[in-house]
Parts: sequence; structure tokens; C-alpha cells
Amino acid sequence: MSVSAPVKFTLKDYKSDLHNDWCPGCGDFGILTGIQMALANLGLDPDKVAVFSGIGCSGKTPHYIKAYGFHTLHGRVLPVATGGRLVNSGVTVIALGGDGDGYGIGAGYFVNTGRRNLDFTYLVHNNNVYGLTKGQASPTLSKGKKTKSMPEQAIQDGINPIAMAVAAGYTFIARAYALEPKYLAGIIARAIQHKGSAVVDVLQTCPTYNDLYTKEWYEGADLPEKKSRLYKLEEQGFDGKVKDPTDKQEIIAKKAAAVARSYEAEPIPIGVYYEIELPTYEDAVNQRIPALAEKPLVELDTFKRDVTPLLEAMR
Amino acid sequence: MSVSAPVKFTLKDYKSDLHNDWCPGCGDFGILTGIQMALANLGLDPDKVAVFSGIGCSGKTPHYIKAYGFHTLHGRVLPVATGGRLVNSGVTVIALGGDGDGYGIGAGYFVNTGRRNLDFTYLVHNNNVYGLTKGQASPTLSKGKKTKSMPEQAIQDGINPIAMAVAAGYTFIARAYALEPKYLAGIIARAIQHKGSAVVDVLQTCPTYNDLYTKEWYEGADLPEKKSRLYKLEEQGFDGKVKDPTDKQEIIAKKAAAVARSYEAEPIPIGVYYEIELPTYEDAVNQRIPALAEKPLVELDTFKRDVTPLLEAMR
Amino acid sequence: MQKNRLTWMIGGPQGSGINASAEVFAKACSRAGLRVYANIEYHSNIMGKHSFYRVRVDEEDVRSYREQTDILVALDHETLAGDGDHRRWGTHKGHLHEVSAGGGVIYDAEIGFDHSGARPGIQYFPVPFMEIIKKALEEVGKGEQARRYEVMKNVVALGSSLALCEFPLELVEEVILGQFKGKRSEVGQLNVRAARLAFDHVRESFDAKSFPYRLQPHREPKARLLAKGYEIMAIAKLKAGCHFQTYYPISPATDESVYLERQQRDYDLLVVQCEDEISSINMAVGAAHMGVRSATATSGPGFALMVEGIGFAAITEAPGPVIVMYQRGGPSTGLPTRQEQGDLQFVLHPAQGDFPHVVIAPGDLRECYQDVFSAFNWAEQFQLPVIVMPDKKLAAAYTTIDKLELKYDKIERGKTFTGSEWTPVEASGAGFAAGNGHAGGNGHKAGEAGGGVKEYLRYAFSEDGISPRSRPGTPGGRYWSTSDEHDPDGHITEGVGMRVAMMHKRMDKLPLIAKAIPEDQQFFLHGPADADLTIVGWGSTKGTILDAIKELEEQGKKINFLQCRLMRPFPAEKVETILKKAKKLALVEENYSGQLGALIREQTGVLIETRILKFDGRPFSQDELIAAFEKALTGTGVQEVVTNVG
Amino acid sequence: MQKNRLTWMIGGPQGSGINASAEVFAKACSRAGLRVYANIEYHSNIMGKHSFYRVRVDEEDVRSYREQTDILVALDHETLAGDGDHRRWGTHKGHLHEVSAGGGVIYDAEIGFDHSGARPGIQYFPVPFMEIIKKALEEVGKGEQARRYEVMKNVVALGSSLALCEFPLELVEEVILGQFKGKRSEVGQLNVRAARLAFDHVRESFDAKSFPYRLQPHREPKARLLAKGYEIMAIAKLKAGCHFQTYYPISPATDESVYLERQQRDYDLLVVQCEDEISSINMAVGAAHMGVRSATATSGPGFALMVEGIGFAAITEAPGPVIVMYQRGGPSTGLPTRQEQGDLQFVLHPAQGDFPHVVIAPGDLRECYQDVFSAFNWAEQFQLPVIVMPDKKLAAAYTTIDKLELKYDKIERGKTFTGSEWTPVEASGAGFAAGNGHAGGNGHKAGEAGGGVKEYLRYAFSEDGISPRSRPGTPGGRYWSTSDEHDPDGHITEGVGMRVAMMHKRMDKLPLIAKAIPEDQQFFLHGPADADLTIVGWGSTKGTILDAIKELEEQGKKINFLQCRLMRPFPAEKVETILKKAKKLALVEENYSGQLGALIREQTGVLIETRILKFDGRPFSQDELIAAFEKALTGTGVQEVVTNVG
Ligand SMILES: Cc1ncc(C[n+]2csc(CCOP(=O)(O)OP(=O)(O)O)c2C)c(N)n1
Ligand SMILES: Cc1ncc(C[n+]2csc(CCOP(=O)(O)OP(=O)(O)O)c2C)c(N)n1
Ligand code: SF4
Ligand code: SF4
Ligand SMILES: [Mg+2]
Ligand SMILES: [Mg+2]
Repeated sequence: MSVSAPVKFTLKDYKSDLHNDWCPGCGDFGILTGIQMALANLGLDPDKVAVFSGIGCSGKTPHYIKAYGFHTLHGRVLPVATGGRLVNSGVTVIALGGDGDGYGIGAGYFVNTGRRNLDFTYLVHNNNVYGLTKGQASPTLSKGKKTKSMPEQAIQDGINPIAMAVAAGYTFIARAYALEPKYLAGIIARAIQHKGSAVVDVLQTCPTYNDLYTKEWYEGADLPEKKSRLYKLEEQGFDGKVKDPTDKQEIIAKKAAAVARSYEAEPIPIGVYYEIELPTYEDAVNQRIPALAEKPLVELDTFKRDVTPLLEAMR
Repeated sequence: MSVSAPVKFTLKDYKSDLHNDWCPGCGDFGILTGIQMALANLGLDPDKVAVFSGIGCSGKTPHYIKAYGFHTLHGRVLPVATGGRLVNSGVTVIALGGDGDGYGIGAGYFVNTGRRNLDFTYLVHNNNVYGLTKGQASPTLSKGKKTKSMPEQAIQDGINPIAMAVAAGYTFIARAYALEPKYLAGIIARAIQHKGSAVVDVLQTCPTYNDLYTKEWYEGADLPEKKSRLYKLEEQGFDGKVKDPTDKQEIIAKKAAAVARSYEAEPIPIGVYYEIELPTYEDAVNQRIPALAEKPLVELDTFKRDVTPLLEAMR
Repeated sequence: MQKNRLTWMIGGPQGSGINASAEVFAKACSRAGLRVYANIEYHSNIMGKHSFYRVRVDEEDVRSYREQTDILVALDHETLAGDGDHRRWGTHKGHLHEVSAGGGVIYDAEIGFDHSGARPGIQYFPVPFMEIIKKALEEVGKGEQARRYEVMKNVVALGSSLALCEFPLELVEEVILGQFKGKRSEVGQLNVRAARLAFDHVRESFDAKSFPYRLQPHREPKARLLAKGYEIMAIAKLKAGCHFQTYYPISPATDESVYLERQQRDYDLLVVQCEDEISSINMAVGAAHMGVRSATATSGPGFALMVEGIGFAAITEAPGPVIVMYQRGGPSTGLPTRQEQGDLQFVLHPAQGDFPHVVIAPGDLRECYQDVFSAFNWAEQFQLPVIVMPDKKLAAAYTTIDKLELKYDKIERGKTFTGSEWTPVEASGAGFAAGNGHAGGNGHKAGEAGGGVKEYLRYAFSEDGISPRSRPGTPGGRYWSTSDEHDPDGHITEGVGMRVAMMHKRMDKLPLIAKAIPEDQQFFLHGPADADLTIVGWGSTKGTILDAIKELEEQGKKINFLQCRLMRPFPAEKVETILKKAKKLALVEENYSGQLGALIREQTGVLIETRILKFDGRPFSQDELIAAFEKALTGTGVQEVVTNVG
Repeated sequence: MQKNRLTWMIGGPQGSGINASAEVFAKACSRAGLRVYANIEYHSNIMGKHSFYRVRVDEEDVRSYREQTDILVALDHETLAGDGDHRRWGTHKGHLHEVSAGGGVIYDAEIGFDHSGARPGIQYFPVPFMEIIKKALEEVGKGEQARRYEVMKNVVALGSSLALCEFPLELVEEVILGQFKGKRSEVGQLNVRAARLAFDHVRESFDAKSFPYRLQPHREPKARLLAKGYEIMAIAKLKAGCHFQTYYPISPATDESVYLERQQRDYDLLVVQCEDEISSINMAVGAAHMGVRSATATSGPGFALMVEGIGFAAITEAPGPVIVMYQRGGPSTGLPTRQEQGDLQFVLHPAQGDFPHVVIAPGDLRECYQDVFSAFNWAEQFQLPVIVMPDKKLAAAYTTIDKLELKYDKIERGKTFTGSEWTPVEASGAGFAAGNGHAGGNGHKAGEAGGGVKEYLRYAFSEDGISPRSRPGTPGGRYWSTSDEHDPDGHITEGVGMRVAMMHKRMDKLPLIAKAIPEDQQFFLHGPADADLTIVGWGSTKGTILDAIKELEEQGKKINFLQCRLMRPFPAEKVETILKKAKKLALVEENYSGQLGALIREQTGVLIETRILKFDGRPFSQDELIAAFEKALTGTGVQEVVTNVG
């Protein structure tokens, strides 16, 4: 979504007055702030932004943001947001939800949405657990791991969201960390500005149930000498952006590189893994329905249709 | 599924007498033959084999095979087969279905099943269309393409099943061609023998609805000089097998290589893209329930349980 | 003097294109001012399995099929002899036994059928289909390509048939030529030629003149439409201003969406083929919330995946979507291409909890048009999902209708927030006033962006029971929504008082809707009030029931028909009155358990003991209902009808 | 003399561990031979929102809660004053008003509550919770770590409470110590010490002796179980020999599966956490076909995703799974952690088409145990999915029961194919004989692998209506199955005759089941036959209804209770007789529309006009039903009950 409004809104314009009921120290606070900062930086009018969420602790996020807010169903946020975005291209659409919501029950939509390159942004709150249902393993917890409230260790492998996103066809793929809201906000802003489907996997702490990947763990407090378990791709000179979108070889190379990085476990790369400018779903739809180039579908007058030609064909 | 039965069955032992109602020349015939040849080569007792399928033209396959046959629901073949396999490790489980069935409506199960490394085999009949519903675009048809019965060209990108399989964690990932049953049979046999989750994407012709990727197209009949649009990975010295499963670097390299190859469009690589020997879901389950190391769950006597200790805990 | 009517049937393997010839013939008859009821039976298979297309033509209105066929055209052996010879459990015994006394059987001489010894009392016309095609091709020097033109067997079938019944071949030729326009006109000419050659061949080789079943064009032809239900559904959606249609392929619903896909450019409608039905319903709900007229279409197995989304639409008071739910043979995958009315009870209780939704079941094409059109109004006026329930028979039967008209044609978009009207704070809490002024609300207080001294609350309680909806992007119209129970501002609540108020807010829409929907759209009593037998039915059996009643009327029997159309909210009182007045009741349904009967008893307490049920995947024939009604006039109890033809 | 009973309540923010103290107290009372009914109310939230746990203790059996609380312990301000001060639409007004006359309010002196001016007529006991904890810690030299031990507020709450009601602290200490075994015993000691210090503090600082509400251990304690419904469900599954359980987390169903997960090693049971409920149901169906006893558990939103799989299980005649469907507040996501009986109609018609399934709703823990156990038998005997429907109240209420026993304890696995019995070919087609001997069948003809001169047909028609099922892997037992309509050998058919026969084959199981299930498991009339008022209800309201009736009995009122348990197949005739005999009927349901009422009218024609309905997400209190029954004895009509406490 490319935007060019003059910055006339401040952080507080995106904060709802609702009492927040996340646990103290929840990484979701960082993500909430990251979103609000990004919106403020881009100066988007809260009345022109719609935030869609799934079900989970993360799913409550829209209630804390001043914008149109849709707290939908578990695992269905992408179809709902897609429907919303498709019919009203005048509104910036941000979808978000938990890692269980997006990579588990929602995996089919995660994959198939990637194929569309719809112009919207998707944030996944990746805390390795099902928070709201009290801490079972989420799809990102890897095999053999066991968090606080699990009776047995995980018996399936964790999913690799970045590699999945590459395979699915997302055109902006990044990862960030919830407790670095400034950096996160920068990534989210880029994701929103990206013309096409952007996905940001946000590493999120869950102090209540995730006793493995805690703030301290990410900060490497336990290491011989304390050292963050995260590093920024750009700082290692990694550039995931495809320069020439018509160059098949470059695309393949960049995708393979992104996938390779995505398997690095310690330290974990954050930043932009892959980025490419390609025609969006909207572009294709506009070719099919020229009128959409002028206004969003919701504004087209569809009430004066003359169906007689169709009836004539039945004679 | 590692098998070591003496070859005492012939092709006809796997052929049911049911009249086949696929269109003349359908690639499914090749796949059917490939499966039957593989079973014969491995000498598996038809009474110890269960074939599960989704819904579609491809879904009818089990009816033509003499084996236990489960023609399930559209997009749900993997969960059903998983349940079946988990409780009866004494039976060889083959799941199969269409590309719509497996990569579209079933994408969530395709992804999450990959995380388990259950010991079974999954074959996808990839014909780029929804055959049984009369030729709409399937998830493997790429953007801009239009087959016979589509009113408009595809508006979404095609999925990359191989890259998806890599990201999902399948431990044996291959591609074959329906009209080369011998080669296909070889791949299927390896897939069945592989200890873990094996997926084979089978390029399948649909003479009735797919007028783009026809037998002639695959054979390159239209090229300046006729030349197959397929090549065998092994013939180019490509080896997708991970030699040392404990070597993270080798794994990452092999995965990246498989992904890179999976984006080659013309010619299309067939053969084994990726292979690794890892502990299976069954191994993990057996650790949890030691009795399973002796016999399949279905054979355990669970009817003499003494629940008094549990009741005592309630006093 | 023999009436001007005829039943013609063509049978052959799927993929051989019997549809083409049947529909050409139907169209020619319709243009000739005759009434047509044509229906196809086919397998869930692409090529090879037995299918047949029956075309019933009459001067008077026909809305169902008869069991007797006057002319049968067989492209293969199975059409005549059934499949008992190659299937362990034969599925049918062929159509020979359906041919009227003295009727004709035209069959391809190549299929190796020997009619000596076959059923006596009917006439056999072996025709060398391929030879005729070859001949036509030779005339244009393509004689050797005959096999590539096999599909022309269909025009050969037509030509041969017309030679018997004497219906003017010119009318058929006109239709054929109309189908091959522009550079394909050559092919058209070829087809016309083949039809003509077949016509001549039959005239020359057989004593066609003496064939007893004949058909003439109407004296004063009247222009009518010849249509299938899915086309009417699609056109109704266009007419209603539908912006957005989602779908996932499934018979018999796909055709509607594919038809709409073709209209996208001309009508500014966006059609999206989704990855599955969960996506279809949720995209449609998202779109409805965003302010467009949103719709989807599916059948049983797909609907089973939509139920979660329907509850979601209901609790968030989405202004839609409209869901056209085409019933087919169940349970589960069941009989994908066959007829059944087996999903009523499922659609009436489609998800967890109590929530409002509308369910209406049209009985014919006119009602399909009206109900789908109205559905969009109701969805937006009352902010809930609306389900229209046709079935395979309605979707696929090809029938003549006098012009398509809407009795209720006003577009009603319901209460919307445009930035001017704010929710009066007093009213925003119904008994809770505006709450206590603490945190919450959409934050649009006096002077703030969007202006106005009052605020907008999406789920405000209001006098007329409906809260104005705001279209995302509207300045000041910002709101929240959630699938959890919520406050007027759309934030989650678990408070008992608000919960109860919100349940009433949602459920109280049902009585409002009952008031808003015209009575004749809710139910209709066809025929005399003082009948000896009152048939109770719904959906696509309407035409068959009326046809059967008409015939029995001519025999002096007095039967009327209570057609139930609006299933939820159900017009219990009025229906009860009619039922209690009736001398005798008989329920007609194409399902196993009598699902409308269950609904009626639940709503009115009336148990209809006489039940005429069919659940073999085929619609009732007029003959079956005539026989059943005669029985019902005298006896009581359940009659299970099983198809004897096809 | 005052009866030996007490209601104690603790309230505080979620995550502060009020469960711990309530359950310790409950256990101590149970061990002391007293009866306990304890229930918790909490939000769909992890930390911070208001929750409270009510423990009702009595010498006589108690199966519901009373509205008066004798001792209220408040860990935060909201527990006393409600949330109106920080929420725009307050959800509750706090619990002060629930305290019995002269009752006591113990509150943390730190929460800034000033009871001067607060509700008069009750006693206030401000206790310095943290100071006491600190003191306990100082004794072991950990004084400065007090904050890390905040959760010990719960034992302080207990100690303080016992100081008032005089229940022996030793009994509580014993329970506490039992919970901290091994190396955690130190912590146990610490907790015991804190409780003791609190006890002493209250005794010293207040005139506790004069506190009017007291509780003594039973004279002759009887060993009982203290359990929650989900535990009983899980144990029933183990007892029934369940091999395989799938689940996807969802309240209030998760607890059962997590409980079972813990038993995997000891009981050779495999529990799989799936990616969603579509996977849960289909894995369970696949496992059932493979021959194990298979089960899953979910609640409304999850069930909405299982419906497709239930139709699949039914048409393929899978011997299961058993689905425990825990109802919660709907619609949609609704009220995830609250009570409702709102899913009955949905579960009765869960998918497209007509197919057989069993639905049973247990009313208390004993019935949960029996019904889940029996469910596995029915699933295998009749080869269909069986749904057991408890709800949040049954799952979570913590109650005493005398020992757990099965009245019907036989394991019945139904007809199975072991390789010896072959389907007599004559019988394999019911009217179709064995078909015509053409292709088809599972190919096991005479002499072939697997042997036997006859063949095995999975879906053969048989005298008793059930075809023996074969376990994949069984030599000669090979078969096909499909979600399409099929022949006896499991291959697809679309033939009308076979279709009708197969529909009967499946649907005719329902009457068989009705015969097989003992009457007292189908419904039960509690109390005198000749009552003045007959209450009709189902599920977890049973206990509350019986408690209310008991109290009214003591006032000389004659009321009985018809408990409906088997919902499908529904015992229509017998229930109808009872209803028609009744002097007056009143329906009791915890949902908006009276879903059992609808079922009863559909099945019997009887309309129950007097309805006592509650749908605010909370179970009925005994008091609410007493009042409602009194009204019902005299008046008619709908009574909507809204919670006044909590
Ligand atoms: C269909 C359905 N199944 C299950 C649930 C119960 N449920 C609520 S939230 C949740 C998972 C939450 O985990 P995640 O998506 O990772 O979000 P988080 O709470 O960790 O932010 C589940 C399973 C539901 N609401 N709907
Ligand atoms: C839930 C559901 N939705 C839709 C259908 C209709 N349907 C049957 S087969 C099919 C797709 C077939 O395509 P594919 O999976 O690629 O298999 P193919 O026929 O190409 O072998 C669909 C959509 C169904 N059976 N169930
Ligand atoms: S449970 Fe975890 S994710 Fe949920 S609010 Fe608490 S800390 Fe955050
Ligand atoms: S439609 Fe295509 S896939 Fe289906 S049977 Fe025919 S050729 Fe094969
Ligand atoms: Mg999570
Ligand atoms: Mg396909």
C-alpha cells in the first residue's frame, strides 16, 4: 500500500481508551506499539485504516487501536481481511494474529493468500504457544521442546514461517522482535508501504507460558558473556530485495538465500528476508474490471444494471 | 515404511475388477499403474496396504486398486490417513489426491502433516485443474494461464509444491511424470520404503481440460526440434539426499538447493529433490508409549485398565 | 384429436454432448411458442458414464417430467439395455421400457443392438450415424476426418427425430446456426447439413409418415425465455446490485459462479474463486462489513464448511452475505450430481448458539429471481446472513418462463451511518444509557476528528432495533467488531446485563423480518380453499405438484397445495391456521425424514401423517405424484416413491 | 439449631491463583465428610480480569450454588465494588451485596477499600496479606522476597477464613502439604505457616468467636470423590478402552485432553494435538476405521469445523468416533468461558443430508461416566459417530460424588470380520442378491488369497441390520469405502435401488439403537408421578433442578422432573405419555430459544408454554429456580432469568 499523506497524526491518535488485559510484560504490548508507531510515521488517517485479527491473546490487538477494527475468527483472519481489502482499496488493511492462528489452523489461508499478492500487510505474533488457551505448543515450537504448561515435549517439528512465506509467494517477507518496537515499527511501515502482500513474523515473548524463549533468552543473558540471540540481516550486508523482477535467476537466488537464512537458529536473523515488486492482485482485477481503476468496488453504482441482453440470450 | 516381504505378488494382484471411468488417455491411468507396479516390486501383501484418497477424479484411484481403500473427503485425506496410520503401524499407508485437494483446500494439512514425519507416502495428482468439477484452475496453474474451460485467465500465482514440501518438513520430496509409469513406479517404491513422510508431486495430463500441459507439451512436440520438457535430476548429477542428518549446514544447503531447482520451469526437473533420514513420529510416539514398540496401538488390550489410582487422587 | 405435445429423450455416454442436441431442440420448441420442461440426469463423472436428457414439450405449461417417452434416441447400447451386463449391481435397466406404445427408438446402427426380440409394440429406427456425418463431410471434402466430428451425432439425432415427429427442421437449423457465429459459421453449416441428411435418410429408409407422435409449432407463438435456475440466480444477483461473489467449485452450484465470472467486465462485478468454502464465506463476510453487496454459492459439502462463518456474520451483524445453497444428494459427498431436498434442517440450525438468519426456498424460476433479489435487501436492512435454498433440479432443469419480473423490486440498503447521524448517547446503551462515561466507545467525542457532539456506536441499541452500519473509511464512522459478545462500541464484554440485551438485539430481528416480508413470499396456498386434500411441500417440487394437481383436477379431484417458502422466520400462526382448516394433509418432500414436516410440527404442533417421500436422487415425476395423491385421497401413511425410469 | 453448611467465596484478578485456595478448602471439606459444590466464574483472559470461586459446603448433597455467601474473601477492590469505575459498561457490581446478613468480608488491607460507609449489617475484616506473608518468610530468612510469594495470599485467605468459621485448620494444612511433595515440601511448610499466622492474626485482631457462620467436619466422615466433569469424562474414556484421542485446544474442552495426555504412558493411550478441529475429527474417523476405539473432544466453535467429518463417518459407517462436545456461551466465539446449553439443535442436525448419529446429554458426573463409557459401545455396535454433550458447568464444577460406578459396564465391540465368517453371497445384496456376479466385490472369490468360498463385503445387508466390520490388515477382510453413495462392496453407485437400500441400511440403525439403550439412560422421571408441576430439562441443570425441588418439597410443594438424556434417537412415545399425563409443565433451559422444547414439540407435538430460560452465560442458581418454580406453579409464560450475583 503506497501512501503519501502528510504526517498529521500522533501516536495517541491510534490508541483506544480500552483497558488492556494482556499479562504484564507481554510481548504483544511491543507489537501494539510497533503498529501504532508505524501508522503515526506514515501519517495514516485512523478512519482509513482497518485492522483485522484472528482469535487469541494477539487477536485482541485491534480493540486497542483507534482504527476500524475487526476481531474475526480463529484462523480465518486472512480470508476476512482479503474480502475487505478487495472491495475497498481505499482503506489500508492490516491483518494480524497468533502463530497458532496463522501457521496452524490458518496455514491453508497463509499459503493460498500468498499466491494472490494482494496489497496488504500481515503480522504474526509468534510466541511459540497458544496463549489464550493456556500455553499448549504452537506450530513454531520445535520438536523436543517443552514449555511450562505442556505435559509432554513437542512431538512434531516446528514450522519455518519464512520459508513457507517464500514458497507461498509473499512479496515482502520480514521478521522482527516484539521488544524492539522502534525497529519493528520501521519494518511494519515498510511492509505497509510495500505494494503487494507483506508478511512480518514477529518474535514475541509470552512471560506467562513461554519459559524457553524469554526476554532474557533473546538478550542472551544466559550466554557466557551476554549477547543478543538476534542479528539484523542488513547489518551483515544481506539484501533480500530483488533488483530486477524480470530476472528469473536473481529471483531464484534471492529466494534460495532467504530460505537458507531462515534456517539459522542461533543467532536468529531479523529484518527483511525477501522483497520484490510485482503486479498485485488489484492490478489484475483492475484489468478485468476497468472501472475499478477509478474507484473502489464499494463505490461503484451497481444498481442500475440492464440485464436485458442476458435475458435476450435466453430466447 | 521399510518393507522386506519376498516378492510373491504380481501386478494383477493389485488390480480391482471395477470398470474404470476416467477419460480415455487420462494421466491418472499412468499413476494407477505406477502405484501397482511399485506395490508389486515391493511385494507388499494387498491385505496389508491401505490407500487413502481425497475427492476428485484422482480420488477414485483406490477403487481400482486391490487393497484396503478409503475414498475420503475433499481436502481431508491427510488427516484421515494420519489417523489410520497412527493406530495401525502394521499397515502400509499410501495417501493420494488431486492438486486442488492437496495444495488448495488441503494446504493446511499438507503443511502440518509435513511437520510430523509420519512414516507414510503421499502422492499428488498434479494436473493443474479441478478435473471432476470441470476444469477450473487448480492451485498449480500459474498466473496468466488459461485452460480450456476457464472464462478468464488465472489471476493468482501457482503454488510451488516442492518448495512448500521443503518448508513443511517432508523428509522425502520427489516429482515424477504420470506418463512414465516405470520411472514413477521407481520413485513411488522409494517413497514407500523411505522411513518418514514422503511426498511425490506427479505431473499428470488431463486431456479433457488441460490443453496447456498436454502429453505433446511435456514431450516438447512443439519445440523447434522435439525435446522433452522434463529432465531427471540424477542425470544432471543432482543429489538431494542429506548424507549426515546431524549436519545443520548440509541440511540447509540441500534444502536451499532443492528450493532453487523447484523454480526451474523449463525443462522441469523430475526425480528426488530432497531426502533425509530422521526419527519418525512413530519413533517419538513409541518413546511416549513403550508398549507401541512391540505392537500397533490397534492390537494393544486397553480393556483391562485399572483407573483406581486416578480416582484415589480425587480423595 | 391428439394434443400437441411430445416427450423426446436422448441418451448416451457422458461427454458425447447429448446436452447440445437436447438444448437445441428445446430452444427450437420454445421459439415455436411451445412450453418446455427439459431435465438431464448424469453421473459424477466426466466421460463415459450413462446420461440422458429428457425434453418434454407441450402447448400448455409444463413444470415436471412424464415417464413416457415418445421418441428415444440412443447413442449407445447402455441407453437401451442398461448397465446390468457390465456392473455387478446394475444401476438402471435402460430406457426402452419408457417408450410410449407405438413410440420410436432411433439408435446408432453401430452400437451393435439387435432389436429383433427387443420390446414389441414400439418402432425401431437404426440410423448409420457416422455414415451420415461422413457424407456431410464429403460434401465439403473432409470425408476422412469423420472421427473428429463424432460430436455431430447430436445433430444427426435431431434430424432423424424431426423426420418422425414432423416438427419443422428449419426451426432447429436456425438455432444451430445461431450457435455457430462468425468464423465458426462453417461448422454450423456442416451441422445443419448433417441434420438435413439424417432427416432425409429417415424419411427415405422408413415409413416415417405413419409415426403417431407429432409436434407442431404453436399457432400464435409467444416469445418466452428458456432458462436454467442457476442463470436466473446469477441474473438476480446482478439485478440486486451484488458487487462481490466468492465461490469454490462444487456441483450443482458452480455454474452460477462461472456464469457470473463471464459477466464481470460488463457488469462491474468481482467474482473470486477461493481456495475452499471456509475462505468463500469469510471473504464474503469481510466484504459485506466493508459495505458491498456480497454473495456466495455452494452446496451441502461446501455449506458444511461455511457454518462457522455464518455464526460469525450473525454475531457481528454483518449486512450479508447472501448464500445460495444448492441442495444435492447427501449425506457427505453422497450423490453429487443428483437431486435431494435433504439439507433443510441443517441450514435451519447451522452453527453453535442461538442467532438470527433468514432461510428461504424458492419453488420455481420466478421465485428464484425474486427471492435472491429480496435476499440482498433483507441482508442489509437487518444485518444478517440470508440463505436461499434451491436444489439441483431448480439449478439444472431447462424450462420456459414468461418474461422475468420482480413484484418487489425496490433496492433497500437499510440504515447506514454517513457521518451526519450520530448515535444519540442516551440511546446507545438501552437501559445502560451510554454506559457510565468511562473509557470505551469509538472515541469520537465532541470536537474530535469526524466531528459531531455525539458519538457513533456500531452496535447501539435503537428504537427500531437496527443500528446504523458504517462503511469502513467513513470519517467518524470508526467502530470495532468481534465474534465475542460485545458492548455497543464493539468491544468484548462478558457482563450478564449487556449479554442479555445483545441477545435480544440480535434475536428480535426475526419478528421484524417476519413483518417486513410480504405474505405471498412467505407461503402460498395454491388452488381452492375447500379442497379434499391439501398437499404441503416446498422448493422445486412445486412445479411437479401443480402439474399433478392439474391433471387430477381434470378428473374432478379437488386438491390444493400449501407451498412453504420462508423457512426462517417461519410463519407459524398462519400456516397452522391453514393446516388446521385442511380436510386432509399430505406432505411431499424429496428427502428421507420429511424435514419440512419436522419443522412444521416443531412450529405448529401439527403432525402430517401422510407423507410422500422420495430420496433416490431423482426428482418426482408428474406420474409418481398423480399416483401418490390418488392414494393419499383415500389412504393414510408414508409412501416411499422410487424412480422406475432412467 | 443452625445447619452445618457454609458458602465461602474468594474473588480476585485472574492469575492470582484463587483456584488454589478454593480447591484446597473444597478438598478439606470433602475429606471431612461434607458435600461440596464449587464453581468458578472467569473471563476469556489470562491475567487481571475479575474471577471468583464459590464453594458451597453442606452435610446433605448439594448440586448447585446459592446466592448468599457467608464468607467473602476479596483479593482486590473489584471483587467488592465491581468494575463500573473503570469500564464504560460495567459488567458486575461486586459481591458485597451477596454476603449473608451478619456474614463476613475478609479483604486485603492493601487494596484501598474503606468499609466505613460500605454495606451495613455485615462484618469487615481487613487483613494485611503481604505483611503476614512477609512474616512467614522472615521466619525462614526470606523476608525480602515477599513479592515473589504473592500467590501465598491464597493460604492467607484460607487461614483468615477458618479463623471465622472455626473449621479445623489442620485439615486444610494436610491438603496443602499433600500438594507440595518431595523437594517442594519446604514451600508447603511455608504455606502452612502463612495460613496459621493469618488464622492467629484474625483471632487476635477481631472478635472472631462471635462470627455466626460456622462449619464442622461430619460426625462420621464418608470417603467421597471430589471431581470435575472433564476428569470423569477422561476416566470414562480410559475405562472404555479408548485407544486414541485427538484434540485441538478450546475451552472448556481442553482440560479433558490435557488430563488424558498425562495418562498416555500409564494407560497406553495415544493423544494427538492436531492443527485444527477438521484434522481432529478426520484423524479420529480414520483411526476408527482402522479398528481402534477413537475419540475427540471440543466445544461449539470447534464442532462447527467437525460437521463435515461427522457426515463422512456416518456414510462410511465408521465405528466412531465418540465426540465429547462441551457447550459454552455462543454464538460464534461468543462467551468462551461461560455456561450455555445452546448447541442442541445444531448437534442434532450437524451436516447435509439424512444420516444416523447418536446424541446423549448427561446430567451429572455419574451420568458423564456412564454415557461416555456406553458411547464407545454404541459407536462400534452400530458403526456411527456418537456425541456426548456436557457443558462448561459440568466440565468445571468441582463436586463431591459417592464412588464412581457403571451400571452398564460390559464392553461391546459389535460385529467384526475375523476371516472366518464371510458374507453369505445370497445376503450381500438385500433384494439385489449378490448382484449379477459381474465385476465388483472385493475380489475374494473362491480359492483366492484370504481363502473362503464366499466373499467379504463391508457394506453387506444383513438380517440384524449391521454388517460386520473388518480391521484393515485382516487377511481376506479387504474392502473399499467412500463418502459417496455405494454398493455393498464399497464402490460408488448412483443407482436408485441401491441408494434407497443403503439409506434404509443406515437410517434403520436408529430404531435398533433406541431398542438397545436402557430406558433409564434415555430419560428419567425424578420424583412423584402425581406432581402438581413437572419440570422438563436436560444436561447440567439436573442438579440445580433437583436442589430447588428438594427445598420446595420441604415447603410441601409437589414437583417432579423429567430429565431428557438421549436426544437422538429421541424416545418420543414414552416422553409424550409422561408429558400428557403431567398436570402442568415447565421447561428449564440455559439457552435463548428453548431448544429442547423445540425438539420435544417436533417429536411429540407437545408445546411447553411455561419456559424458564437463562442465557447470560451463567448457570441457574438454586434460588433462581426455586423462585421460578414457585411462579410456574401458579402462572404461565416465559420467564427470562438474569443473574443477580457475580
Ligand atoms: C475453531 C476454534 N478452535 C479453537 C479455538 C480456541 N482458541 C482460542 S485462541 C486459540 C489459540 C491461540 O494461540 P495463537 O493463535 O498462537 O494466539 P496467541 O493467544 O498465542 O496470541 C485457540 C485454539 C477457537 N477460538 N476457535
Ligand atoms: C468441501 C467440498 N467442496 C467442493 C467439492 C467439489 N469438488 C469435488 S472434486 C473437486 C476438485 C477436484 O480437483 P482436484 O482436487 O485437483 O482433483 P482432480 O479431479 O483434478 O483429480 C471439487 C472442488 C467437494 N467435493 N467438497
Ligand atoms: S498469555 Fe502470553 S501471550 Fe497471552 S497475554 Fe499473557 S503473556 Fe501475552
Ligand atoms: S477430467 Fe481430466 S483428470 Fe478427470 S478423468 Fe478426465 S482426463 Fe482425467
Ligand atoms: Mg501464539
Ligand atoms: Mg487436479
